[in-house]
Amino acid sequence: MKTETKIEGAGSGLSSETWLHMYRQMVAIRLFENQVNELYTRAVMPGLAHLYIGEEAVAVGICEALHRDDYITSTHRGHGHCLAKGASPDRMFAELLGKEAGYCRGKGGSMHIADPASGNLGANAIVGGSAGIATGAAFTAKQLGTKQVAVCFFGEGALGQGLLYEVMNLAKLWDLPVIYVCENNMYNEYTHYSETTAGEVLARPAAFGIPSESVDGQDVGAVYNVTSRMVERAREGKGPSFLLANTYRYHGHHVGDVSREYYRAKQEEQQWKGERDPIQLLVDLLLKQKVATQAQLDEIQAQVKTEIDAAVEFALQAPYPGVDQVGEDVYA
Amino acid sequence: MKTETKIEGAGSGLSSETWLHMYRQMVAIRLFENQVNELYTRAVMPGLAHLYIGEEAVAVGICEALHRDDYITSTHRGHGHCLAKGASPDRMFAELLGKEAGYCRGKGGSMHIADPASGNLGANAIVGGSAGIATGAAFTAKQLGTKQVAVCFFGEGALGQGLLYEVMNLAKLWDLPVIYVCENNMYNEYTHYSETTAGEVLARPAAFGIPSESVDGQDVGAVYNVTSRMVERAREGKGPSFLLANTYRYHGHHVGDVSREYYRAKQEEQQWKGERDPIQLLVDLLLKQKVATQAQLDEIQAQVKTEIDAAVEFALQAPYPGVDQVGEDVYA
Amino acid sequence: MPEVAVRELTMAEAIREALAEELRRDSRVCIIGEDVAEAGTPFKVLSGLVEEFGKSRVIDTPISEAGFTGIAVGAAMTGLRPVVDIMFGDFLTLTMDQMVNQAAKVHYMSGGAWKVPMVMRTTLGASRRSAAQHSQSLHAWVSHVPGLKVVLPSTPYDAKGLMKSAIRDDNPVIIFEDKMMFRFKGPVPAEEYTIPLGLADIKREGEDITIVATSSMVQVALGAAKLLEEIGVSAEVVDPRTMWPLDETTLIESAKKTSRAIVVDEGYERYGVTAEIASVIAAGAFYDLDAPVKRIGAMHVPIPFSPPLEDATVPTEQQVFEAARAMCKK
Amino acid sequence: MPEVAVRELTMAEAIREALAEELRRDSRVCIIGEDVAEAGTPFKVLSGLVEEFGKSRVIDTPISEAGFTGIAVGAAMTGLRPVVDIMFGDFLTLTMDQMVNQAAKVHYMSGGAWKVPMVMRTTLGASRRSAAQHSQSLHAWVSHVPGLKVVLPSTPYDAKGLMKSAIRDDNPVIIFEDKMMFRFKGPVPAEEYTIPLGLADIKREGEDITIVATSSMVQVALGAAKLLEEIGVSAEVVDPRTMWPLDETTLIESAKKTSRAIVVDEGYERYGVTAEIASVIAAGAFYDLDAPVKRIGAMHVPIPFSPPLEDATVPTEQQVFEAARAMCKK
Ligand SMILES: Cc1ncc(C[n+]2csc(CCOP(=O)(O)OP(=O)(O)O)c2C)c(N)n1
Ligand SMILES: Cc1ncc(C[n+]2csc(CCOP(=O)(O)OP(=O)(O)O)c2C)c(N)n1
Ligand SMILES: [Mg+2]
Ligand SMILES: [Mg+2]
Repeated sequence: MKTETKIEGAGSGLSSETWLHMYRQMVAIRLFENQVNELYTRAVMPGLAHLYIGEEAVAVGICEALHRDDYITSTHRGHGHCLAKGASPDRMFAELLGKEAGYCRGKGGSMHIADPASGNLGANAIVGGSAGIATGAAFTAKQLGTKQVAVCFFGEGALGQGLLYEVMNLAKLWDLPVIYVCENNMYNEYTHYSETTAGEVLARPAAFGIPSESVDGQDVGAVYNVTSRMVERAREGKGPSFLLANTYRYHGHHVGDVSREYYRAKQEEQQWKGERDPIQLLVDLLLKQKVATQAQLDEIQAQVKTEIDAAVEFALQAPYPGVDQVGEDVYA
Repeated sequence: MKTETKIEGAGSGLSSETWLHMYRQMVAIRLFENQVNELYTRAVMPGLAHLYIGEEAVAVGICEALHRDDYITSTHRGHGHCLAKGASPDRMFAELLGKEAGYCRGKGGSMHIADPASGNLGANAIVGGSAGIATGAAFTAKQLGTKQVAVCFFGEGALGQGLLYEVMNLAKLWDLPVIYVCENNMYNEYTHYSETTAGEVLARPAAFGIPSESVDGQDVGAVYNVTSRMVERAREGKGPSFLLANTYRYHGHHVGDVSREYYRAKQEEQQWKGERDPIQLLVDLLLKQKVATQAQLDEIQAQVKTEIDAAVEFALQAPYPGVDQVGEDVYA
Repeated sequence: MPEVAVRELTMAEAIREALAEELRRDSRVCIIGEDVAEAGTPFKVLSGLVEEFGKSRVIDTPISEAGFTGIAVGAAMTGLRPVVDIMFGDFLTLTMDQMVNQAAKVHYMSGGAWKVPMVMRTTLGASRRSAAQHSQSLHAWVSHVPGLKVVLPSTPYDAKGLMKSAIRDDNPVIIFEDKMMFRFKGPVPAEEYTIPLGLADIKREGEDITIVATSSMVQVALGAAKLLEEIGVSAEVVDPRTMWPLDETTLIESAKKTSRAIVVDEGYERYGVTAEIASVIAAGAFYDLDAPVKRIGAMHVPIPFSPPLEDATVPTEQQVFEAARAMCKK
Repeated sequence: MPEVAVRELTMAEAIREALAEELRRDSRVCIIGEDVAEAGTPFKVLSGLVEEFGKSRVIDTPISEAGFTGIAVGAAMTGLRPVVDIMFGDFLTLTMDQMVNQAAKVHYMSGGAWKVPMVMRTTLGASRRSAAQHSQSLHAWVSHVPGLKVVLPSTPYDAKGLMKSAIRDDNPVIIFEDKMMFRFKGPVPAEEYTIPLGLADIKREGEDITIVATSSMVQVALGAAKLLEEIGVSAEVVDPRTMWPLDETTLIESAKKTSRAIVVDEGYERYGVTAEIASVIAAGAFYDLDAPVKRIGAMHVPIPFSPPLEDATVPTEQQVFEAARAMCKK
């Protein structure tokens, strides 16, 4: 039974359980991604990965406002979405290491984790590639009257893909319960989005009559609240919405992108990390509003760390799939 | 040397030569298309054709505002654009009949007429398919500083194609001298555009910060004037524009589409033909404003008719390409 | 072909009947595409379906091939069984990312967690005087892609039975229908039946030469077989019916029996269907072949509009007849 | 390969040098793509070009493959000679309409009135642990299409000479570079040279068996040839270098000489490059072949992420060696 914690400002009206769960999830993503970076640096992880560090409040604020059976589609930078929607770190790490215990039996890797149990239709390595899938999931929800909602996560770089405009038009025509979430971390790989994006981002959903809002992607409470309104609209059959979440990635485009001076200033990174860190901002709020004590937060952090460490260990110990499995799952 | 004819209303400030040339061009398109319908009905023309009858003022008003070396890209409904930009009817009919004397040596047919001499980059049978080509022509004009302008004609159905949004974004980012002309004749084949188009059409170019205007596509003077402003912007390096021209096709989607009651009312057709005919509206204006006498107009009409009849005759007499030509022009 | 009732249907009627039966049988089936409802498509193949099943099952879309194909992928993953209508096979170009990078790979990339039970109906074939962008036969592309199944029916009977199997299949299946054959008639039993994907059909038995033909080329092959009979050559006509799964055994066994093979397909020869089938036969029947496998496909040019030119690009009865006669040294 | 200076370059350096030379030679040449300027592409192949030629010649784009490819088509028609950069060959799916329905057909549909002198650079090849959407080798698709030319360089020398010819060609040319080979070194003369499109190159002479190999598979074939030498089998390695135009004569002559042929390509076997080349050889060298032509391509699965699985999908030296040994009965 939830106890209301009266606090001011963004996210007021949320129960302390909700606040603490969001804190927990954000910390989980942060620690998960630090481990991914570690695994890459130690050359234990095959291939590359795109870290979500710095953007945690977006995935967490949104997924906190969804039901477990609501759908999401994710991107190449998908670990945060996946965890926030309820996947467990052990099978995720296993997937990142190409182990059989992974969510995709090792066949998908970092860019393709999918999990039916938590409504995750899958990460996608084609920029904008999942816009059709998310809209299709919303189409099913409407056809079958299930009241489910689909959230389509994509980076601002996906605004360059025509598919997005085709499906937004269809989603509005058919009033589908889908929410398009544009995570604007300001860079398409190594190019600033201002060099790739003409006009105002919010004018794009407006082109199809889709209502939109922009939100501070570092403020998890604000993200949660705006998403809740959009989810409500969707469930009431009022159709699609578009959310622009302004955020920042602390690390490189991928784990191997370490010298970034040629496309963005160290100082810009420092500023975001120092002044706009979503976890620090949340901690400050929770302490200030007395939603939690430092001791409580430390305990949560410790629990999460134990879980993540165990998950990594699990993945490292887990066996690779037998080569005989390579031919399985091509056809259902 | 042009004599100014002072008249009121739309298109005021145009010389009588311009008015009469536009009249001539519109009549030419009307008579050309009537012949095409005739050739189809008499089973002399292979395949199908999409008639431009009813929409003449759009192509003519726009092309009158262009130079011969400006570029256009056209659509499956392209005869009007082609004639308005300066192609000659004889080689067009020859192409429609698959004759060697045709603009494409018979290889293109109705949906692919192209003519470098008049800046026609080609009609296109892929809806929206030429949006990239037109934008690319504008890209060349800017790179080489030629001051040329490119006009991309497309039907409102092409608003469904993602490519259009990708290139509008690029055109605005790079401030390319391209004008996107949406000919809204209200139908995508057999479906009313309201069933395929969410939101306001003009909100779409606005999504990329592209200035736009809508115009009565049956008023050739109005079309000419708005286009002139957009062409001027383009030549001054001020970038792309978007023109929404509201119009109507009198005939079926193609020459074979004769029973249309299931998708649009006879009465709607009657109304447009009776009250909104672009040629009749122009005749009324020219007579009322004393820009021309009925006799002058009759003479022009007669001249055009003679030319069109001769062109058809030329095409009917012209030989088919030799089968040996089938393998030519695959590679340059 | 098993014995069938005398009832004759056109290709269009057979396809429509298959769709109607599946729409009735399974409420998760729906049709999505341009002008599929009241218009019943420009080819009128779907006429009447919206009247029976309503606009929520037979759904008109904007001209957004990539968009509604992507929506079908997501819909299929989450519980529907959509049949997507791509008016002309030439527009496959616009759906390649959704079909190849999404539909074909979702099941594998997710380690079997998600399925994509969808069908794409589209066309192939020239000769309609529609020129280069409305006349292509691009089925080789998707046949190249693991995760997809590809169907090319050549008769009303096959069209109906294969369509029903495709709709019931849990994988993305692409069906190519020859747009010149919609009025082609053939026997179709009134009773329910399906045809498994991956089974070739011997359309005509013969001893001297095997003619493997797909889609409308089956009629071309049968015509050539008649001409060959007159000069004493007995031709066997084999229709693979599905490009993938490909029934290699039937193709190879026939070639082994006749010791000669011609492959006729309306797609381009180079890097196309004739290349795959010819090399399967050349390898599988290597020790039995008396002559190189002969490939006959569309001429290597964009399809021209001009009738005399277009006609020169498509394989003909006469061409197949001459090739077979030469191979049989008659 | 003609005699060359001792200078060694990596594949990336050779490609960059070819582009730099052509950018210098012809002001109409420009490069358009994602992260091609300051970033020099994620593979750093273009590093330094924007510094020399500026942002008006080396142009960064939004993530709009269809859009900027279409712009390149129009730009090529009107006087420029753009080189479009598609980061991964897997994204070809998004450009198919612009390349196939537009670029490939403009010249023909216009009866020769318009030309499209453009180049598309993209990649092929697995093994980077990048999974199913970043590892495909889709060159068979475009090789199927009249109007397009398709280039697959296997050495720095070929990469430079073929790139320069492609840029000077008046047709749309698509170049596939193996993303695992950018650091691969080889001799490249300092003097200007070009390599005509349509000429195969015999990378190694041999007597007993012909191994036709493309792109990175040439190294695999040469490795297998070494192993074969140890067991007394002399293998000839032939690299077609361009899928279209295809140098059928050289392939067939080699197979006639050795009487045995294996075709190795990293694309999928089914309906792929190995099918075309195998059937060309099987037909052209029919009376000289002692064994069926053997095809070796990528396994028929979406490329999996897990290293042991991915490694099982790509053709290997050992595989080619075993196949050749079996064919030569050693
Ligand atoms: C269609 C496509 N084009 C290009 C790429 C290569 N690529 C991978 S991520 C990326 C940048 C994406 O930027 P954004 O969408 O803003 O996501 P972010 O990485 O910032 O989270 C690019 C260009 C791709 N994966 N898919
Ligand atoms: C990509 C694509 N999809 C579908 C078609 C089939 N088709 C030809 S014309 C047309 C309707 C076009 O409507 P609109 O753009 O409004 O042009 P209009 O015919 O009204 O002039 C369609 C769907 C096509 N040619 N290209
Ligand atoms: Mg970004
Ligand atoms: Mg229209």
